[in-house]
Amino acid sequence: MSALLEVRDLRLQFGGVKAVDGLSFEVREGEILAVIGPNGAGKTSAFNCISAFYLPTSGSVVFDGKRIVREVPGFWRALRLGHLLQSFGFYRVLPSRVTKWGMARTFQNLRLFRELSVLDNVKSAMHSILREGFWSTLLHTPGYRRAEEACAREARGWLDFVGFEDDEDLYVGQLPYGEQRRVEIARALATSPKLLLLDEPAAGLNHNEKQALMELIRRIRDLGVAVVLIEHDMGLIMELAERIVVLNYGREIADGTPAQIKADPLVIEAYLGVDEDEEAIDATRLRTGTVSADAIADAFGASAVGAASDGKDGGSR
Amino acid sequence: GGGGGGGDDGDGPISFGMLAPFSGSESAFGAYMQNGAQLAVDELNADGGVLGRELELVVEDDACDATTAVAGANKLVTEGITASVGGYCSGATLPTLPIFDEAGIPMVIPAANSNELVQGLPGVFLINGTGTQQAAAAVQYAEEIGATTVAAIDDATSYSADLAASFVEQAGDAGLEIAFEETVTPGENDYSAVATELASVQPDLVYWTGYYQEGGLIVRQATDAGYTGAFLVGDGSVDAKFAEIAGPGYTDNVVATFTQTPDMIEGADQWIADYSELAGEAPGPYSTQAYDAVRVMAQAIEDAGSTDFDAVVAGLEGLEGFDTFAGPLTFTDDHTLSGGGFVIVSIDPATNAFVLKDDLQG
Amino acid sequence: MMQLIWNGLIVGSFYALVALGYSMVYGIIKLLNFAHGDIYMLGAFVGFFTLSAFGISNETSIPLLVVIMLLSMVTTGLIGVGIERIAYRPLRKSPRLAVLITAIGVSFTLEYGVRQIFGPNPEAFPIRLESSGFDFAGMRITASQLVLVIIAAVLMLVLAHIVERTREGRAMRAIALDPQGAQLMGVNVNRVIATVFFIGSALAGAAGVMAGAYYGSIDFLMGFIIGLKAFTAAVIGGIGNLYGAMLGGLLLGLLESFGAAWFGGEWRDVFSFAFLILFLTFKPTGLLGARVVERM
Amino acid sequence: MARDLDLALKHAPLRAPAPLFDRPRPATGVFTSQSGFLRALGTLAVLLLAALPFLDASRYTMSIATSALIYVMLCMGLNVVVGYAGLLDLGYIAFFAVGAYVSGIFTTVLGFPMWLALPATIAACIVAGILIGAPTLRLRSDYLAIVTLGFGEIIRITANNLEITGGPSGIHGIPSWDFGGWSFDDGFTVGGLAFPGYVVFYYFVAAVVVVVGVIGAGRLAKGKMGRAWKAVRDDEDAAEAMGINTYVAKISAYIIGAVWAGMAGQLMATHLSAISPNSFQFLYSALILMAVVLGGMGSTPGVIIGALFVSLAPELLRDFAEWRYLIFGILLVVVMLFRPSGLWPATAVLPWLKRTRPQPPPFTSAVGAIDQGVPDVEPSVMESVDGLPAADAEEGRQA
Amino acid sequence: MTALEVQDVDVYYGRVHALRRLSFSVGDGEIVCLLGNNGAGKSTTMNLLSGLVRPKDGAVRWNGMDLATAKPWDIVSAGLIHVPEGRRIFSTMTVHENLLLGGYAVRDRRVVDQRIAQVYELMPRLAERRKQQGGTLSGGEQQMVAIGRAIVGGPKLLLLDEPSMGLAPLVVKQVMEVIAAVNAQGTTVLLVEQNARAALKIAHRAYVVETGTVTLSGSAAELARDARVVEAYLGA
Ligand SMILES: Nc1ncnc2c1ncn2[C@@H]1O[C@H](COP(=O)(O)OP(=O)(O)OP(=O)(O)O)[C@@H](O)[C@H]1O
Ligand SMILES: Nc1ncnc2c1ncn2[C@@H]1O[C@H](COP(=O)(O)OP(=O)(O)OP(=O)(O)O)[C@@H](O)[C@H]1O
Ligand SMILES: CC(C)C[C@H](N)C(=O)O
Ligand SMILES: [Mg+2]
Ligand SMILES: [Mg+2]
Repeated sequence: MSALLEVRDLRLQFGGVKAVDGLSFEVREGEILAVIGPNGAGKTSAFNCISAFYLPTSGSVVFDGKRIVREVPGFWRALRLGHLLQSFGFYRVLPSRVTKWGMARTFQNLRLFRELSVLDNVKSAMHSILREGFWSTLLHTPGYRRAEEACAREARGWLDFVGFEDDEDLYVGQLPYGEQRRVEIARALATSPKLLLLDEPAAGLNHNEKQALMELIRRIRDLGVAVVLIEHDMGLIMELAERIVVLNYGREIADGTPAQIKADPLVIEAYLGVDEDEEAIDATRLRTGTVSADAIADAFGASAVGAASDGKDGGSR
Repeated sequence: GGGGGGGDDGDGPISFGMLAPFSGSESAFGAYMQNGAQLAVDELNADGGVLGRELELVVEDDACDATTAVAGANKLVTEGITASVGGYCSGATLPTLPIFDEAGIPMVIPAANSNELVQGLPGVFLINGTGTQQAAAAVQYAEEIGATTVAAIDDATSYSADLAASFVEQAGDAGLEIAFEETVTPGENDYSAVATELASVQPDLVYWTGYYQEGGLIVRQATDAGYTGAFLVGDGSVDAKFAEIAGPGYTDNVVATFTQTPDMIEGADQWIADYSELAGEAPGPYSTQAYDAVRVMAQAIEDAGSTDFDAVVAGLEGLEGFDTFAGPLTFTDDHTLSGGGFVIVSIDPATNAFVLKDDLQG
Repeated sequence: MMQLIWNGLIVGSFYALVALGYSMVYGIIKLLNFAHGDIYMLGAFVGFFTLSAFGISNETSIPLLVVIMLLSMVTTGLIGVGIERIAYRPLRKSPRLAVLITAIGVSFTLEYGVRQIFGPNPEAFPIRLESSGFDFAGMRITASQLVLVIIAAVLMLVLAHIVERTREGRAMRAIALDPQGAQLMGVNVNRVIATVFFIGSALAGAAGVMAGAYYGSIDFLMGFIIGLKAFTAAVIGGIGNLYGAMLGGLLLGLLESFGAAWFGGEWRDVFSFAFLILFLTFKPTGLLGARVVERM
Repeated sequence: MARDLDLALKHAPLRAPAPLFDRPRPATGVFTSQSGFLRALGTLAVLLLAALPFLDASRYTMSIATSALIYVMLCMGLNVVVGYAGLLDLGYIAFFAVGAYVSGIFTTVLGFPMWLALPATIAACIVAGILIGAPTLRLRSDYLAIVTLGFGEIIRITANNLEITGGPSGIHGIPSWDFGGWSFDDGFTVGGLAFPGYVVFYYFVAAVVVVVGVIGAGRLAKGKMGRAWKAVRDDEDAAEAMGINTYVAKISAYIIGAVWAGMAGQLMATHLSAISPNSFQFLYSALILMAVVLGGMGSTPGVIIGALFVSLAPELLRDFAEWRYLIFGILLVVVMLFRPSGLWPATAVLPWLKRTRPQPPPFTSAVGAIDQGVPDVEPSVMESVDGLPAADAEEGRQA
Repeated sequence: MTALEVQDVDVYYGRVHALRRLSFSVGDGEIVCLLGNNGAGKSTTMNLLSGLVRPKDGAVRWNGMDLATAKPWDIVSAGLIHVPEGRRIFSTMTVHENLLLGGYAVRDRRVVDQRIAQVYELMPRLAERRKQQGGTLSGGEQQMVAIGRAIVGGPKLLLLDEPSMGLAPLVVKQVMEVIAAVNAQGTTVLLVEQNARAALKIAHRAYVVETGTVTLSGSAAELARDARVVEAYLGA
């Protein structure tokens, strides 16, 4: 299979913080790829660059044969006007354009249109594929009616597809969190994507809901859509992902099948920690006060940074 | 135009309508005008009314705004007024002209005096001198005091800009040098920009054509900045508040172009007393003009012997030397005052009131 | 030239004083408080009322001015708190524009309320600052201007320090970002917001009295234009940022001074607004406005 | 079916699977559905509008009715910008001014007939919409507010200072529509019924334009473009991610708003026959915004009510003379305190159609099991676990 | 000894009946965990305790304080600190300022500084980012700030709403350990978690909340073995 998305040497820097630091990976058509990594590893930032919300410092992103990252001519860069021009929409691809090309995404914190109904949320995503002009809307021509009807049917189709069974006329704010997650995925699908990026779709879901989510993601893949998801729930990822890319410090540190990743010492050290069952949280010991604050300091010292490498030996280990 | 013939049914009171600002930035003048007009109405009624019928005054707010004025004018027409004796802001008065014209209602406009109002409509009469006439008085005064360079400052309102433009044009014709023309934004407090300019250019005379509030501030700030020439201000600035705002000692070389007012006329004390009794306060700017407007209109109806539009217009055109505060009144062909009746007034430091200084006759 | 700068700075300090309160209130509850300019007007009228009640007129004493100013500040401060309590607090959870409209309603009420009490005519302010001037570095400076600038600068710097550097100031900023979150930190939101209204309104009241004493005339609509100017100044500076509001006020004063000199008084506002629009086009968050980075 | 889709949708790689189950057709009756009720209400309003001159054709009534209609038009336009697209505009009156001045200049200075001024007005408003839209694209909320405010002031001051706009006294003698030898001013007689001059007649013209404007804005808001506006309003980034070019959406909202205001301006110029810069002060921008918010942003009936309130309240309070703005101000505060999201909010549901949101169905297997097994939970509580307690079920969802 | 007592509480959001006669209690020094589906009312319960929402009826008492009527800021001053769902970091303030705000209710500035130092020690990642704007932190980093902020407040009763959401597995474990340690030093903890497996490991007792009411309760160990809980919340 050919690569649908190709990320080469992507870099994104905020002041001194290198959020993404030379990231390269590719996504093939119709696969489920998981991106994992410690907190702050740059996963969300990478997503934002790929979907054109952030302007990367350098690197290239090619989606379906089209370049997403544009170069600002050296002349403007020399004048230090590059970013200004880009913020006006020159020399850059807008996220809406990327969506039109067939890449859809969800957000780490839900970003639904809170004052629109569920159905309108999904319909709004069909913006770029709907044939509906100014005059036909104004005059309510047959073409307009046909388009609106098709739009509603498609939207309902997607709502059914994600298993939304509630009232489509409710405002999304009235829905429980889990339902909102579903609507967000339906909305992303309604843009008619070839590639779907999901940022922590299972966060805040309970076990059963996660099962349903996995099932849904597989069905999306079966439609021929490639799915890339960021997740911290290893159970879900091991079961679902066909391939896993592991990030740390904005760079790829591993790439392989779930089984390979699970066994990768680098990944264990940076991200997973020693296997769960082996090293259960020893609550009793903590509760009885046998663990000192120092030990906890050590625990957090080795935290998100994944920096067991900074020398300290986990006190609880 | 013309036609119609008012909403008059022949008996019952004759009602005069008056549009004036009661809200918005010009709202101070509404009450002055209303009370002046009411005084005239009361006096006329005491003398037996007009054509034997009682006179009544209907007042509407125009907020100095076109939309509100049009609604108000339509309301007056609907209420069946015989004649209009209102109009303070030119901008708000302009769109009411066709309404009254079409309804066949003659107008005597007491205050509004932009040249734009002089459109040749048959029923429109202005009893305040127009900008052109007032500017002529100003130029005449400038020549009298031997000024060679003059400046004009206006506040960007219709009346003020009009007056300033007329002044500049006539001063130019008279061979005076125009040092500069400046416009300020009314309602602000800081006029140091013009003050500084006045101080550095030092024209012999500067003509302020706006209202007293800004006028007082400009005089003060310009004096502080070091301007030493003469201040001439237009009739919009003639108010005792002018001197209060400028502060004591700042009004020594301030004079104004103005029409006569009761306190300048001998024997007007009684009028002032009557007014104060009715209104509970002293008369203000345009109280007298409103008073006169009612009397002029009543006289014309009396002369015409009917309230018919054409007859009243003829009556107005036929007035000759009718006695008003501004002197004897006769309308010109374009329905403005023949002389304008402008005089030069200066400020009495004891009372802050404007008193006659020069009647420009000699 | 120097004179233009000095004139601009004087006007600018008035703008800055009013803009500061504007920016504070905006900063904390995201309200474009259209009634703020009218508080400035109220301040002037409170001073006028008190002085007239004692039969004072044409006074020139600076200590008396300071006393009256403090009195006005307390009064307008309390009025500001009252307005917040009655008209804004019940709407704290409502759409932002609802409060904006209420503010316009409050503005009408204050303006026309004062008009009913004091009448529509401008009044001469009973205290006048001495305005003899001296020349310095090509500028004509009057003593009253110096007094004005000093009072304004002291008030502003003290205030900005409080808000930007202290615990209470942090609480204010926290409320601005997330009132509920701030409550969870133990911040008494009602009290802090009331404090902000008190300080902001007191500043506006002070500015009103100073304007009365400096210019000499007050009227019931005097707050309108300065309200707009203060809003503009607050935005130029980066709305919500107090040093920004001060800078913005001064900058706007200068812009107007130069605009009037270069293009004539009638084009002055066009010049300053055009500058503002261009400026914001390139720097969308104003001079010192925080760049809000929104994460996806 | 598939062909239908192809006609309706552009090429898209992915089509939704057919809906899994058929949904009940939404109700359409007058009292059983929101939209049916609104439509009936709208029809009633139009009938009332048509009947008004037969009830009271006095100049005053017609004049304030015409002004009120023009306000409705203006507010519908601003509603597109503020209510739908969520762009705070404090200088909206500028577009009104552009419309009024362009038609004024075209007819008086250049001597064209009024109907020729219409395309010019629209063109000018489109340009103005783009001009104000372009620099504001990147700005958010309150920075936008000041830029629009500035733009409004620039337009007014410019009109005040230019020769061609008549300076401070403005333009007067603006004609009404005329075709060949016949003008609206001449009035009209049908079947013995005389429509006296432009007062009554012009009211009809305004009514027709406004009805078209209201319906048009409502339709645009329901279509693709309207959804895009609302999406941008709710969350700009998410809207981008949905393939909506937010720049285009915002500019189009400005343009539509500008054109609506421009047409209102033309109506106003003809209605008043004179325009001056004084009528385009900031205060009026605030008043129109007030109408929109007071009525209910994004809600057509609400905005109409708001427009009528703001334009008629000062007229109805005329008799209070000097007190009227004081009363108006207090009224504003009181109304907002009692109806913070407007008199008729966009999210309003007719009281008899209200339904409570059903509780999420209990988590099937687990809850069933726990039901039987936990002794220390009281029976009354168990009921609520099972489903809705009696009281709520009553108000529960209707089919 | 029960420190916190919730009795027959009803909470409505407009017409939505979110809590239905909810009752539970937390003893001094305990870690009590609330489990439940999305929308079950767990966050509502937390907000109820910290004074952000008010009950329609029922009683909420904590060490003699009536939480049903107390103001949120008084509740915080008394030592009940709530780490809300979704972290609620003050986005344009720096990490350090966020932590300072955590100590807003603590009068003694030295105590605050000391505790902040402790937090930096606990989570060096935050020390690295002390000058970064809170809003630009990654999800996990924000969660650390949220917890750190609570610690600076010196809680007697700590409410944690889904603290592990969005955290990497390694960090989840460490957060749980911190919670246990904070508890060991005498702080009572009420914990809401979707990661039931981890939560039940450190909790003493737990309640299952469904559609606004408690449907199951018991010791953590008991519940962890309960077939129904396993099926719904733990996974086989
Ligand atoms: N706008 C910004 N300014 C400064 N730093 C930023 C900004 N956005 C992100 N960062 C930093 O970049 C790094 C990567 O952040 P990112 O959100 O991509 O992490 P992540 O992998 O998604 O983490 P998590 O799993 O916690 O969501 C973080 O350290 C974050 O603090
Ligand atoms: N502000 C609100 N307005 C209306 N309904 C609300 C509001 N907040 C919560 N609800 C409703 O109250 C119920 C309980 O919500 P709550 O947030 O307490 O659930 P939760 O158990 O915390 O769920 P989650 O696991 O999704 O966080 C839900 O049905 C929710 O839809
Ligand atoms: C001096 C005033 C009577 C002038 C008036 N405001 C006008 O516009 O004509
Ligand atoms: Mg992330
Ligand atoms: Mg929750």
